[in-house]
Amino acid sequence: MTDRADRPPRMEVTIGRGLTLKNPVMAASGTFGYGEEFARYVDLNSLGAIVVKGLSLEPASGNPPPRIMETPCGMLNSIGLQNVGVKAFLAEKLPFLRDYDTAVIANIFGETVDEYARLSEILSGAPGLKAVEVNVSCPNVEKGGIAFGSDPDRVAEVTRAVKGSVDLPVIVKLSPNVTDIALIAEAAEGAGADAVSLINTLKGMSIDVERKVPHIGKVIGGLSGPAIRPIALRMVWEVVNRVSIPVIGIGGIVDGNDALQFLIAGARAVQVGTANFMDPMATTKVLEGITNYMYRHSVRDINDLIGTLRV
Amino acid sequence: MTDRADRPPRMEVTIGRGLTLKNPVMAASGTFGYGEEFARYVDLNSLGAIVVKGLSLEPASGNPPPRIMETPCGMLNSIGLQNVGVKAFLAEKLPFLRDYDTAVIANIFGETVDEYARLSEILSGAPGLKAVEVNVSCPNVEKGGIAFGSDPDRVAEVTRAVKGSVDLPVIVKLSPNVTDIALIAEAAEGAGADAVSLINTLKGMSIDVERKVPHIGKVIGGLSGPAIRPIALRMVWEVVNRVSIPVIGIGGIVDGNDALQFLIAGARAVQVGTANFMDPMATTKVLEGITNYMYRHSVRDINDLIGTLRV
Amino acid sequence: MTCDSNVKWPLSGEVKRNRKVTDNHYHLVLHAGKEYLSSSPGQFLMIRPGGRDVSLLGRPMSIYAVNKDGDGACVEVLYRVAGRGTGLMAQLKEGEMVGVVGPLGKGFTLYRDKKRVVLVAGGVGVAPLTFLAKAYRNLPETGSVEVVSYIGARSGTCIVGKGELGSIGRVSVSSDDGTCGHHGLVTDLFAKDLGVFEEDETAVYACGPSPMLKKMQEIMRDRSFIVQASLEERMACGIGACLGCVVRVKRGGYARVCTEGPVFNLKEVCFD
Amino acid sequence: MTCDSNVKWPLSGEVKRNRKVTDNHYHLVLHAGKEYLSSSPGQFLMIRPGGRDVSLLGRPMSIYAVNKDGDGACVEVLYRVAGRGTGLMAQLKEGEMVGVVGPLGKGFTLYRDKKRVVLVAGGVGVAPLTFLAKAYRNLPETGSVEVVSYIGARSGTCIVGKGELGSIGRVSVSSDDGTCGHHGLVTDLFAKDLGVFEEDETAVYACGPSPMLKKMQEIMRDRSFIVQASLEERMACGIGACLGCVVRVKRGGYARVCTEGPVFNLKEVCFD
Ligand SMILES: Cc1cc2nc3c(=O)[nH]c(=O)nc-3n(C[C@H](O)[C@H](O)[C@H](O)COP(=O)(O)OP(=O)(O)OC[C@H]3O[C@@H](n4cnc5c(N)ncnc54)[C@H](O)[C@@H]3O)c2cc1C
Ligand SMILES: Cc1cc2nc3c(=O)[nH]c(=O)nc-3n(C[C@H](O)[C@H](O)[C@H](O)COP(=O)(O)OP(=O)(O)OC[C@H]3O[C@@H](n4cnc5c(N)ncnc54)[C@H](O)[C@@H]3O)c2cc1C
Ligand SMILES: Cc1cc2nc3c(=O)[nH]c(=O)nc-3n(C[C@H](O)[C@H](O)[C@H](O)COP(=O)(O)O)c2cc1C
Ligand SMILES: Cc1cc2nc3c(=O)[nH]c(=O)nc-3n(C[C@H](O)[C@H](O)[C@H](O)COP(=O)(O)O)c2cc1C
Ligand code: FES
Ligand code: FES
Repeated sequence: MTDRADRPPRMEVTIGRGLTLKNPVMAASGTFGYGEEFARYVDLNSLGAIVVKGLSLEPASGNPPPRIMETPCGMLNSIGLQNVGVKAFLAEKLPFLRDYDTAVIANIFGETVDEYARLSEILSGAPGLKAVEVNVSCPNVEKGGIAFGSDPDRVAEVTRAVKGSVDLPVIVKLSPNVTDIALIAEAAEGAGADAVSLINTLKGMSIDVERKVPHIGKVIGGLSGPAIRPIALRMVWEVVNRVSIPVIGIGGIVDGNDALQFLIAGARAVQVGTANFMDPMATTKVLEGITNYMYRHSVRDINDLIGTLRV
Repeated sequence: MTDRADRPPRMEVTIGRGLTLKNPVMAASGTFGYGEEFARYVDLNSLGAIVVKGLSLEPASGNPPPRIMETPCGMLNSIGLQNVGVKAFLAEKLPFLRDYDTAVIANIFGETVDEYARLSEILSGAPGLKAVEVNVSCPNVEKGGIAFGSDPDRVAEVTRAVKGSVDLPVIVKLSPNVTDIALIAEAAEGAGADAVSLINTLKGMSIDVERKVPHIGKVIGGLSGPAIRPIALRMVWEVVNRVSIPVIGIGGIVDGNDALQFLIAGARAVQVGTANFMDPMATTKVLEGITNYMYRHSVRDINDLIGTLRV
Repeated sequence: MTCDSNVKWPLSGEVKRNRKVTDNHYHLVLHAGKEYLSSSPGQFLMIRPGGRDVSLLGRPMSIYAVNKDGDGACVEVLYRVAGRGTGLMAQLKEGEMVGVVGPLGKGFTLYRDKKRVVLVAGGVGVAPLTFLAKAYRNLPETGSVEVVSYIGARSGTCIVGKGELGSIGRVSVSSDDGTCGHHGLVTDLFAKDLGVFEEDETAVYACGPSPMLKKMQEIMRDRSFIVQASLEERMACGIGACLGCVVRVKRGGYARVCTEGPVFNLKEVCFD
Repeated sequence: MTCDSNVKWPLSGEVKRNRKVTDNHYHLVLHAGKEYLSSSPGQFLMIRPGGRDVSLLGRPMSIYAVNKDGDGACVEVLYRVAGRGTGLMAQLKEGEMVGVVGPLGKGFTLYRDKKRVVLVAGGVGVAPLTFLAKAYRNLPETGSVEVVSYIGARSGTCIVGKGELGSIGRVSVSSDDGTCGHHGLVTDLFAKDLGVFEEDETAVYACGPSPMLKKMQEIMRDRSFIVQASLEERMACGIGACLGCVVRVKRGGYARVCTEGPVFNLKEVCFD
């Protein structure tokens, strides 16, 4: 039925200035460790990009357990800040990843605008680093702990701070816990973001009724996985209709079909998160699924598929 | 192990002034028709309350199909306004329900504040009606189509209009598509709402990649079902901590365990929605699950369970 | 705690047999409650395979046959594996319990005064029409009604129900790929014969995918035949409560396929 | 389109046997890849039953036994049905494929210089300890090491592994309800004998629910025994990437049970 003898379709996508990925499938921050954990299961060279676990200025130990709970078609997590810190990342983790032919993207978070700026400075010029993804879902300690990501002005401020401190393309990763995510995306765009990625996790909760305690130590955790995919897709659709910078789709992507929904809606690339836990080879399978579809539909270039939704 | 010979636990709950339910299990609006559709499968007398399909001033035909799509552990719907209209409801549907020993609650929606007020007036004094639930998830045509429910001022305005026009307890049903749902709940409380119920559906989307069209005719639909339960529970938790009026928990409740999570978090009652489609007897099974738990844990009165979460 | 722990259907059926018929078509036989003994052709049931560990809405399936079976009924369904739900159905094993709600909807009207009944089936649309053909045969007064069937499929290997309908009357077959019978659409095959049927003595019944029914509507537009068609729409509840399964109708507004149908007078339906 | 269509584990195993042992305890035998031949006692695998139509994180299960099997390995697991995941495991049928990733984690350290090995098992904690006991038996140099086991369960009917450990050394049994052996906690039973064991000649291994391990920690606080314990925590990835399975450790911060454990020096763990 399909002409498999065809030469392989073109998979390259460009995410803003200076960031070209060999294909649109990336591993999402916090779900792929620092890459090395998956090297046994996935050919890291086959990935469009790896976004590493969120980095802070200092190493941090994170939230008290329990930190995870399964929910219907999803999971809650409250890992919190746990990470090796930006310096250990550069010294110990990045060299490993540099050897692979995949784009390495540093995900960063802070509790003040200044922290974001200093993180960006430290990452500036790091050999092998291709972009910075700015997680704005964190509590803003200067503004009473309300998440940066729910306030367009704060998002713009953080974006400007990072853009001013780093010579790499900047992707702003948006929080879905807002009334109008496109408004936040516009703020990021206006402040110079090269791209936006969405969505981060939705705030959720689950209770152990036998013991009458929350399943998550911090009470509220972040919901991810297939359960949130329809919400993520809707938000991506809203954002692609309101900004002109590239959009990266994230949320509940498990297979090629899921990823294609985001691409057809207009996402320039996708990230695979929770699915990596259900199947360490998920990223590879998502890419295979997309490629098979392209053969079947004779799509020669992935860019011919992006944003082709008919409404 | 459990002493089944015990006399049955007390299940009565009071939702604000004048509204006492025989038990905390209600059927959610739009998922239980006008009750009659389920009479073959469920003993309607066993329910705490039935919230009927949303009513508008005039009969309305609703959105173009396709209107539903299954998603991971959930579903999207865009039924839209389709309903018989408030007058036909009073003349043709309410008399049937009046014969059952269950509270009948009218769910209403409008596109202007005035429509809400007029609906409330018409329902005022209807024999057999126990409360009005106000759906504020609808687009506000006077304010450029932004949903009433995402603006605390509009929610307060609608609440006041309904309170001023009807002699029944008023439940304001909140939209989850907001940054801070507790803020909206506070607005409803401040404007005199007797209770709040939450959550309505989350906006979501799904795409048929073979045909490159949305699965839902109106592109965006409302996501419901087990997938959204962690989000609903978190929002209920946030709201019970910020208002003192009773809170009704809704979202992905399928069994007794699910309902208990909401009650333990502080909800005074729960509504069962999408689960009715998966199993027409879902409401009954939820109630059975709660009761079994109460026997097992020797809880004599459901009110002793409400809000007992240890954090 | 999970998607749907403890969910059982009020009316569940026991799988007696579940076999592949051809290609990706299966034949499922259930033992269910005696309420099915009153099923009429065109009615359907909502089936929810996968047990309590899978979150799934019911899937509508036309009733293909019903017989008395002990103190209940033996209910048969013919299905094509189309996606997740039907994929789970194909995994059902003998002895398993499965959630079913039915019989549901409004079936076909039987016209006792007609001389001829014409059935036009696309794919598994043959299932309710076979039930209908047998119902005509079993009406004592209508022993002499002629049953003419047209069945179409994608390919010869997908044609189901030919034998059974053939034992009741004449059957013409078409396949999209020409591997069996007429090469082309079943509606074309039917249209070619249309001249022979007298409009007031013939009742026409159709069941198949929407494009086929739309074609039927075009063919029949300027004729006075009674045409009854069984429609397909995605469903959530199957019992008229969710308003999810609607189709636009000529009289204005929408009708629920699950309760106002699935069988409609073809002339009254709008295919947009 | 659905939760997880097309999801297959990179490393899948074929179910060779899956039988109830007692009460709600099962014994699963899988044929899996040869990488399992290097499994050491205390290591585990992540298993994901339910196939592609069920969305589920993997469930960690200690390896109970491993043997060569053709060109791969025969891997055994002993499990108790605790909830949805293990409930799905109990439904696995011979010949089915199931997703498994392993062997994972850091297993027990074997001390070749000790005279005596004491195993304290709560419930299915007996599984990795049985694997460990056999490993001690199979070390040629340690043929004379004495293996003493304490196994506890809720009730007599739940006691598993007694026979197997009994063939290796002395076994003492306790049950919470007194229906078998000592009436009470297995830690109490162990504590009573504690005086007989010489601290520097004995290695103690424990596996069981957290409250039991916490009790063990209290009992051993002021003693210099080496105590290795296998911990349980909810896991998402099992391979160190999600940071979900952490336990607080005395040196400060958190350690991942899946990669820095599941076996820890009991003294280093904080049970909050
Ligand atoms: C009244 C009625 C009677 C039916 N009788 C039969 C029958 O006897 N045998 C049979 O094989 N099928 C029958 N169908 C169609 C059957 O319900 C669908 O094929 C089935 O629901 C698909 O489910 P799935 O999970 O396998 O596929 P999905 O993954 O849900 O979808 C696969 C494809 O099927 C389409 N689809 C999904 N639901 C429906 C639906 N309700 N109707 C039509 N298309 C749908 C989807 O849009 C998609 O293109 C009937 C449908 C209706 C409404
Ligand atoms: C390294 C390791 C090895 C294990 N080895 C075995 C074994 O050999 N045999 C065996 O029967 N069990 C073992 N367990 C425990 C087993 O993983 C859990 O019983 C199982 O995950 C429960 O899944 P469920 O879906 O059936 O239950 P759920 O519905 O998820 O939960 C039921 C109960 O089990 C608890 N639970 C869930 N996940 C875990 C977990 N990872 N660890 C501990 N408790 C959990 C829940 O908090 C809840 O109280 C091991 C756990 C770990 C971490
Ligand atoms: C365990 C876990 C840890 C995560 N850590 C981070 C993080 O450090 N930084 C970040 O921006 N997002 C983090 N995320 C969010 C994911 O990158 C992703 O946005 C989200 O999970 C939705 O995608 P999914 O449904 O495919 O998982 C984390 C998610 C999970 C499940
Ligand atoms: C098909 C459908 C129709 C609905 N119609 C209404 C409605 O008319 N008015 C309303 O307030 N909520 C309506 N809802 C929302 C539900 O009452 C409920 O708030 C939501 O579905 C979440 O609960 P659930 O996950 O248990 O379904 C509808 C939901 C569904 C699925
Ligand atoms: S399927 Fe619910 S109204 Fe028809
Ligand atoms: S389970 Fe993911 S780090 Fe341990």
